[in-house]
Amino acid sequence: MVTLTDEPITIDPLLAHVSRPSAGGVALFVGVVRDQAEGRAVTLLEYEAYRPMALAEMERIVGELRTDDVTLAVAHRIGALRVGDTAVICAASAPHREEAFAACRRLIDEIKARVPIWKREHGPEGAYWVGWRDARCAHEHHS
Amino acid sequence: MVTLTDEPITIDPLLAHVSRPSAGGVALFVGVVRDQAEGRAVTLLEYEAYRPMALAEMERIVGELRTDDVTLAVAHRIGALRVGDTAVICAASAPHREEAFAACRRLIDEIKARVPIWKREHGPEGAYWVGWRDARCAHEHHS
Amino acid sequence: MSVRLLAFAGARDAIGAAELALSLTEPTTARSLLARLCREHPALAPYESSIRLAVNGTYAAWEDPIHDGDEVALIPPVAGG
Amino acid sequence: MSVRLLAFAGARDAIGAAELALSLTEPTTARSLLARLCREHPALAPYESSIRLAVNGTYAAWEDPIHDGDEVALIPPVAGG
Repeated sequence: MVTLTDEPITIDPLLAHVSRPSAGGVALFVGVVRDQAEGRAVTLLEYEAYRPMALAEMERIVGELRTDDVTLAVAHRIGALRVGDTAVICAASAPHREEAFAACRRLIDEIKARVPIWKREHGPEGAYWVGWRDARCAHEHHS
Repeated sequence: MVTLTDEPITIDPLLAHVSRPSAGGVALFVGVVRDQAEGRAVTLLEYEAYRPMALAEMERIVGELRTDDVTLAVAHRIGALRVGDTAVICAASAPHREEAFAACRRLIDEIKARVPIWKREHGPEGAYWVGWRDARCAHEHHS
Repeated sequence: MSVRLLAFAGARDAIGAAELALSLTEPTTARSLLARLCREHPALAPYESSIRLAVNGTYAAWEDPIHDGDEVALIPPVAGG
Repeated sequence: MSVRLLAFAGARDAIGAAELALSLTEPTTARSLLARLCREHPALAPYESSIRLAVNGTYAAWEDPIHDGDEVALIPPVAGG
């Protein structure tokens, strides 16, 4: 189950989706807007997405991590989020907790690395796209 | 926050308890009654606790894992639970997801290793205390 | 000197009681108390090496002394979660 | 041959448009298309090595050819979660 929405997201639909009679453990991750980032105060984060690709990429990630035993779900919110608002929820169920934790961790790591979602941070020093300043003249080369 | 109860347990109070403006990640673990254990069908699990010590031991574990950055909560249900019922919920918040996952994992591991709670498994082959048969004539020695 | 003994789960079944009042006539440690219980309750003996003792709600070290009025609990392998 | 170019976040600010129609007159790969955009939009050039291209909603390899009618997106470093 993959959701991308402008509305608030909650855990219960994801938990219901991953529940299985054979699944003894569900690991969840809830990503919340913090009041600071690298020492800067944050008042608002504006999330934007390349929507069709973001949905497709989340589906691809879930497809890669899913197994006969592991069921996953993810919901990501976009739009204007304030401190304490939930931006992302990941859920993974498995027969035992080791696989559930591992799959949930992989799920959020892959989402943060691959899904085309960006956020503009608003604080006392103005607004800017997270990660963009650091990307200027990065020393990686295309390969 | 540590809860031991005969009533159903839910995530929301734990999530509320660990939420902090500085916490960007919350990791949760939900332990659910499975329909099988080591190949045996399970219809019912009866949980019992040495209540005052179970509460005290959960408090000690939370106290050991808590830091300035990491906030934890745990709720454990006892009594008669059926397949799909939630037995335990662990929550850990931290500024970043690595610490949140690590603390949540430690929390459930310590609870399973130390908290005086037992379960009697009921299935087609009768009822027995989980772990008791394997404990007979174990080859460990007291030290 | 007397202590209150609590037994849970499989240990309770082996002893046939959830609670016993025990009289102690000599200095007793957690280890010697468990040994005595295994002598008095043969059904408990095969599990001796798997049982931990708690004294007043905290796991005891085997050499910890037992005091008058203590609440001592037999803790079989736990299985929470 | 023409493609639809989408630009997001910082890349959109650098180009000054969220969407452009591009005409291609010679065989073009993902890499050569990004190089051309960095020449035409100097504000984008410092970020060239940090931007990935997606073609029709999937990350492209740099040598992938661009075809008529493709939807090509400039993907600056992502920051979801």
